[in-house]
Amino acid sequence: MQGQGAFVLPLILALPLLGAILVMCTPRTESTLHRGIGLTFTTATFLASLFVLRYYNPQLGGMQLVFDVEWIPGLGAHFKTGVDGISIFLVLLTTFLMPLTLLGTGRAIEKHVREFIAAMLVLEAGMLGAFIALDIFLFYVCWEVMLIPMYLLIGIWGGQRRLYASIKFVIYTMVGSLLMLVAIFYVYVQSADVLGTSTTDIIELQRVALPYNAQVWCFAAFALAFAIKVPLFPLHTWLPDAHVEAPTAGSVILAGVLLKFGIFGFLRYAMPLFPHGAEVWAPTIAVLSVIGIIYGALVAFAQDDVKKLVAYSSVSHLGFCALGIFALNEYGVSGSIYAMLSHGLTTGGLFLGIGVLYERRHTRRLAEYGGVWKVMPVFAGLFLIIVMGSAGLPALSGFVGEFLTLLGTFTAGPGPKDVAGQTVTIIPHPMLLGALATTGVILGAVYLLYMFQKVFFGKLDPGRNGHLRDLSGRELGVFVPLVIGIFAMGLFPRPFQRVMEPSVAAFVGDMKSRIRECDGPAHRYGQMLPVDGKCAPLAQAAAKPPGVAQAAPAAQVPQAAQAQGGAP
Amino acid sequence: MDISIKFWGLPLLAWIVLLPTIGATANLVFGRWLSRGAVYTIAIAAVAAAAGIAAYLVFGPLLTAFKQAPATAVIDQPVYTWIEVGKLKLDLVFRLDTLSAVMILIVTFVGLLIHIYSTGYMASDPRYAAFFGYLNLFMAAMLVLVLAGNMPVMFIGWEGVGLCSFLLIGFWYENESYATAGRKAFVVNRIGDFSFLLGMFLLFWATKDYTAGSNALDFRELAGNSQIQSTYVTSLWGGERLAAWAGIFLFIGACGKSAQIPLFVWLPDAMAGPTPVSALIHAATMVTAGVYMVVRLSFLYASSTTALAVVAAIGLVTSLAAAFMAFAQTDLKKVLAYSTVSQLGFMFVAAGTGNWVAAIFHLGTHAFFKACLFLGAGSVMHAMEHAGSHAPGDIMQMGGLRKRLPITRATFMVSCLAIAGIFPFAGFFSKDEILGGAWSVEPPGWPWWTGKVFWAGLLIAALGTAFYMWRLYFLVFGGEARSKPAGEAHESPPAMTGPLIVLAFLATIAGFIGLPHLKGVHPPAITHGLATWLEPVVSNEWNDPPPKEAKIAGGPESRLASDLAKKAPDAPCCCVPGDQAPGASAEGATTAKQCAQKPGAMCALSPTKHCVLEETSDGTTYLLMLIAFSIGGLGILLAWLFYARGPSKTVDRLVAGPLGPVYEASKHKLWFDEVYDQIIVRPFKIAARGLFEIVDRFVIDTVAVNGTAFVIGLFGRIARWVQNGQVQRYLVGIVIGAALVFLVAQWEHKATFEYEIDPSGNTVRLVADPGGGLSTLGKVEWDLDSDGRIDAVGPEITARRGDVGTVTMWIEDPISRKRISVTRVVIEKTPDSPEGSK
Amino acid sequence: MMTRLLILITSAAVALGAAGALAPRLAAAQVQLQPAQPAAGQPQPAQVQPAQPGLQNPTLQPAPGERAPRVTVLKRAPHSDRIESNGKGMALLFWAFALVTIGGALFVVTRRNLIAAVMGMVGSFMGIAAVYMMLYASFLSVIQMLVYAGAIMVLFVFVIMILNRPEDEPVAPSGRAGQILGGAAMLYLVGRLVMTLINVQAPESALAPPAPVTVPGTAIQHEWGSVKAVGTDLFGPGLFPFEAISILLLVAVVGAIAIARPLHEDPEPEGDAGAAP
Amino acid sequence: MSNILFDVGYEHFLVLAAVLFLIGVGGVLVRRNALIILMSVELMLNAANMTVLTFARMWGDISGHTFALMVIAVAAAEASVGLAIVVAVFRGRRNVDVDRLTTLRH
Repeated sequence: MQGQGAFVLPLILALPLLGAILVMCTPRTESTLHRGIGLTFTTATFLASLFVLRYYNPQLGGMQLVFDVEWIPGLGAHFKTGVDGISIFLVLLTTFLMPLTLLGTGRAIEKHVREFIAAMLVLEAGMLGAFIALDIFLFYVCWEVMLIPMYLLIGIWGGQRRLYASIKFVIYTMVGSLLMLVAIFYVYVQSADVLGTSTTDIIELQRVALPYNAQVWCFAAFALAFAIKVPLFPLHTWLPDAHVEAPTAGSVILAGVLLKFGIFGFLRYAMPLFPHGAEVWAPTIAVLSVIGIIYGALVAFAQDDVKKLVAYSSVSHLGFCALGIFALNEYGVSGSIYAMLSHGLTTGGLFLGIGVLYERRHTRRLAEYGGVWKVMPVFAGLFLIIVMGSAGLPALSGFVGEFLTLLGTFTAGPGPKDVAGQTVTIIPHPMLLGALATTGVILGAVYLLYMFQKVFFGKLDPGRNGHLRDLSGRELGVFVPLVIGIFAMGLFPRPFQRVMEPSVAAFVGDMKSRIRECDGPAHRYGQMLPVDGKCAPLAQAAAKPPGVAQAAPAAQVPQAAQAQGGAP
Repeated sequence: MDISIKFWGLPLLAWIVLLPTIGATANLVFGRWLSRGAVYTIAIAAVAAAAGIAAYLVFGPLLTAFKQAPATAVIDQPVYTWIEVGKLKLDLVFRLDTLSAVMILIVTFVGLLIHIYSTGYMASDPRYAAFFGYLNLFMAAMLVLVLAGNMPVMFIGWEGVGLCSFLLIGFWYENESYATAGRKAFVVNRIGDFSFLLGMFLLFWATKDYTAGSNALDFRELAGNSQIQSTYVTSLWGGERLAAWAGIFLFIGACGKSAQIPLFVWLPDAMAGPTPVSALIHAATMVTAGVYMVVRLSFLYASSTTALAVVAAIGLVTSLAAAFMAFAQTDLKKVLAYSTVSQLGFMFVAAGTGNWVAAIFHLGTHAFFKACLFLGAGSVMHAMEHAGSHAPGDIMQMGGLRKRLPITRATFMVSCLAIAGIFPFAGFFSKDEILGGAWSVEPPGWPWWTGKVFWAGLLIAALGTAFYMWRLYFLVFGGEARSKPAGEAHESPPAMTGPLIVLAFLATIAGFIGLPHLKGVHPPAITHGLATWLEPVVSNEWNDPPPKEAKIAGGPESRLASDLAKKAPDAPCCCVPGDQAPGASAEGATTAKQCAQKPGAMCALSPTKHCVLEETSDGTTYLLMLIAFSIGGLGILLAWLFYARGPSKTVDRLVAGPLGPVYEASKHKLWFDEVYDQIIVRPFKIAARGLFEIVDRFVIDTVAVNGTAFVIGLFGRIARWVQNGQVQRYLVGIVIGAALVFLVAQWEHKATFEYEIDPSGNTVRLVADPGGGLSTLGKVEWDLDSDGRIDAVGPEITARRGDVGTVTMWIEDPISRKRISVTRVVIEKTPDSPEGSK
Repeated sequence: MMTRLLILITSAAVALGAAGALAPRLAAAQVQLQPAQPAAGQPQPAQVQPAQPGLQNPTLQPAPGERAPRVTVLKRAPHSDRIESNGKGMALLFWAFALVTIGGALFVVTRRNLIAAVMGMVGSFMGIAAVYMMLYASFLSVIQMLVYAGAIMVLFVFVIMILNRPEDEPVAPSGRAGQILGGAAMLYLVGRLVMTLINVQAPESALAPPAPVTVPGTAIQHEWGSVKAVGTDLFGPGLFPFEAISILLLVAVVGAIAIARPLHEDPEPEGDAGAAP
Repeated sequence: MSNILFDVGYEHFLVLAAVLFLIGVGGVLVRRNALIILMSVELMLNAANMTVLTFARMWGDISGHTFALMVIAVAAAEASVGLAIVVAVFRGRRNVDVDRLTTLRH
């Protein structure tokens, strides 16, 4: 069935691809034309994506704008897309950042402009596809499609060590995603037992409750892929390299959108598919993300390369998001989504700003700068706002997300007057974790202000930085929308939250009930084996009758069946 | 009472905040194209308008409402819903009650004066517009902080003022140390904010299970809902109450903002900013936010004497330490900074002894005289600077300025008298209120002498205050000029002296709104104005759980003395005659039994503050006032002795001799910065660098990631030896592989058969199991009862249990026609067994 | 000298092959057969089979141990070409042709000189053809001679003529370990192969001389292995594979021409679309 | 008195085929000259043929002959194409040593 306004999602998926094809058809040297095409199509995509908001009905919640056609009949895979409160703003973030990125970094790329634009457009399509996919195979395909253009972006238009960085990026990501593929196949096969036919529709798959151990392992497989993307603490080392070597556009998209897939994957796939896996792994992930928050901030402070600094700040910031979703309450989840959006704007802005500096000075070393405020006051002002937004200053976008995630984590435990069992807590010592994570607020201020001071304050070296000219009109066109967005998100989060609310509440409620009731009546497949008394065995999971001692496996099955039939 | 007075669809309270914001935006965005005149017109107009609205709201609607019924004197104006997630509904709500009324009056008024002053002070600064933009922005943030109706909104202002102070301290950013000072201020404040957040989280955690909190973390909700209040007294950890932890966390936040030990270190450095900033932000308004917050949450602190004890103790220590540090400073503004810290300590002691009114009282008076002092200092430095001094702040180069700067000198002197607590200046009354409160406070659970200790400590601090302030005064204005600029300084323009005069005047008379409570004397109501004015806001009783025997559902509140007396005749009780509002004028602490004799008397289950205050007789009060006064005088006297004529030999001798170490300690502010640098800053930097180099670079990247890559590369090299592109080598591989396959297939397990005896029926199923290598079953023959004859044929047969004994199976290999025979004993055949006979 | 030896051997092999192929028939006409040892290359004293009264179904000797019944079978069912024989001579012939075959094969893989290798191959094929004849696959045997010993060999010879270039180092330098392992593996494999093959036991029916093949649906019968018999099967059930093979051959021919055709060296223009600004 | 020498049975043919096949494999394995390798392949094919024919005889099923025919045809095709390749290769690089055909390596 095609939901209302179903055409929008395929449209925003098709537009960038169309642009990519078109741009590849143009002669190689018309770089202005290429940039024009890129800008046009990304902007068109953004405008088209506004229709998503137009057609999405916040009251209803759930999946909307569903577009569903058969794709691979043999697999039963469908080309099924749709958005809910969780993904809708991520889609908008993607389409919003794209034109800005192209506008801001278009000039910085001189060689292979045509291929660059094409790569960016394909990348956008891949990202959008992965956000709106409602079919696990479609998701996986888009997930991999994202990988290639980013690899090219780093590998072709990157810095000196671009090969190392790009290979590292690809291998890191591949390792995760291949394990995920295995798990996907497992789920796909298992789903046959439950739903009769194997399906790849994630909405259907979410009704499949796998056996306890299977859930634990599958979640681990998915979680690895997503944890690498996030990135969680020990798996983060690809990020700084990738950021430092990538061109500005690459960094912006990488930090602005790509990292979000880690969290989004947890929300959309890993946790709903394997609630008990989530339950088992939550402590690990929560602790890792807290470590990541503090560690990322500390290490960021030690950097001299601005891009590296911001890259590590991403590790820290996304730690908040990862922590928030495992708090398993509305505050944490919706906060972490909000933090993702804000991080997309602020960190995107930071990278764009660094790009502006880099275009003028061709260095990213903090020591090279100082006193830039004097020559670029406008830029300094705008950059300060972005920095403050990233540091989580209230009334700017960063605060709302951080506040909610931390609040959610801190209050994940049962309150003093908690009705027994009302709260489902899957992270250990929520208050301690929350308090530790909150130190990230301090550290964030430390390294961000350190960077800001090193760049903009202090004596201006007229020889090196005296000639820097302030923002051009084009660059203003990039930063002003960002800053407006940052203010808007900080001052008026309510409209966003009203759209997210039903989906988030549904997600949290579903997770809670499934974790508490061991996938009870709400879910059809109850083969939930009791593991250390976590779950009560269900009717289907009746113990097998003991077969005859010498009976061979070949002979046992009918025997058991007949015994079951005989037993009243 | 919800007065919704709107202007252009926006509540008036919102306009109070919005106007400075607009001014700031205008100046920051378009400032470069505006003339100086336009700039300060915009800025001042914005603030003036805000002040006007504030004044109208306070003296108009609020006052009338207060006259009708004090409890309802609240203007509550939600603007829009800021955040709503689950049960967390945060309105952007501005609330004007009697407490915030006091604050906005102070903030807008002092702010206005300082804006005017700045037009003169910053006249020659290139970044004129930016300065006024920041000032306006600060005003807006501060007003948000004050008017906030719930904690997160307050937090907006809380951090906003931090940002502005960061910007204004580092206003002259080209000086690296100034910029660093700004950063230091912001980071230290952030440490406080971290704790503030934790406090907020804790409160939300405590209240999240009540649907009552329709507007979460709203001050009135937190204070009003009796259920919520009872959760404050539920013990959380280490036997302490929830209120204790929340209170302490929030107080650490206040420490950051209000520069209390251990987080006070940023304030002295903050003097790097322009003097008007120091006056406005770092003396009058922002630094008092902590005190304001504590008073705003009085209901919470009243629920935990532990939290109060912490607040009071920190306040006392800070006031003493800061006073001590102020002795040896030679920078004009530094001295004032430390005195600010010390005075804030006073306020916190007041708050910590449940003496909320006094805290706010002192906050107000301090705002006036300290702002006046700073502006005076600014005027002096301005003069020195224009006279060509390179270290305009160094008091050792001043002296004799009384002739050069008469107006400044006069106002400065008034303020010094005020801060020293000399009758009848404002400082006297407020400080005396604090001292008196400290003397007589006796919360449940504290030993009786605690209050006395605080009182004594404060006296010493007050002595110190008087001394160093007047040392300052004498060094600046007294004696003869000690440097050329000092001799040639000229009085500042009226734009600067005007505000000085106004502030000095206020510093003189402000004290009369809070005369002490005397039974005998009955001055007009205005003189107790502040106390009665704040009555409805601040908490009047210790929110203790009621005594065990008087356990009544619904938590702590006033009860009818008669029915309490039945339950617990000896329960401590603050007796209030029935005809008066509780706490208005109670008649001293007694027991429920005694109180029950009065008809319809109400009885708070524990002595309220007022009971305690009333206990002190007039005599005591007078005595306390006298002591405080004389202490101030003593301080001035000492200062006069030592510094009347500039730095004297005596001082040098003392400093060189016995007091040397003390002097050093004071000069280096007890080496706080050094210690912090050693135990926090440097370890932090080392940790950061170390983590990056060791964990990130080496452990994860080199060992884990590239290590894996290296190992895989090794396998690759091995594989390359085989995959050398030589056809024959691949063929060898094929051959070997095939050989292996056959080799494995050779270990075929013997052919056999499985059987299973059906427990229910009496049949036996026999299933042939051809050994490995035989793809399809050949002919299978069975001899069920070892008699050599073939009984059955087929791979799977079912036989009656009776005629099954030792079974032999022949299975034929389809390729090589060999017959393999397998024999197994299925059922023991004993000659006399029942089935044997069949 | 080498060449002379070669020619001698080759001719011997050819003669032998031809003789072997025709053996069953010629034997009836008392032709003297000259078995030889091709591998060694020296002609050997002929094991003369005087007055062979006729060969008759010599090779159907099932596994030892069940001899008795078979004799009777033989007595009962004489072969179609009514010639009495005790099968000894036929056995000798078999060994001879086996030797020719193996020897030729060894010649192929050991000679460094390509011509010698090809000649060995021809011999080997002749021997194979003869062996086919002994299996009563007369048609196949002829085909074998035509296609292999005729066409394919000529093809090889031509190619060799084109190249004629004796390779410098015949044996591939695969590692010592590789050689040993490979050798062992091969020996083991052939051992297994032999074991399996000789395990196979012919059904009783196979002990009888080959029954004539009846055309399905009719009563017409053709002699076993004759052109008619094979043809019936080929154009009956085997029709589709036959057609497929014909197409394959066509493709092969075209492909061979395409590949062997000399490459024309005309430089393709390096398409540089955007060279001109 | 049955002896392996005079009682020639099916086994003999089959073993002969096996040995032939083995020699073919050996040739492919050790020789470097593409022509020789091709010839060895032909040997292997013939060995297979011989087995097929033997079994056809053994089970009295004439279709084995058809099959052998097919194999011969395929062998012919394979030989022609293979030789063509050899010629082409030789034209390109004046030898047909399979070990030197390392263009596709790396």
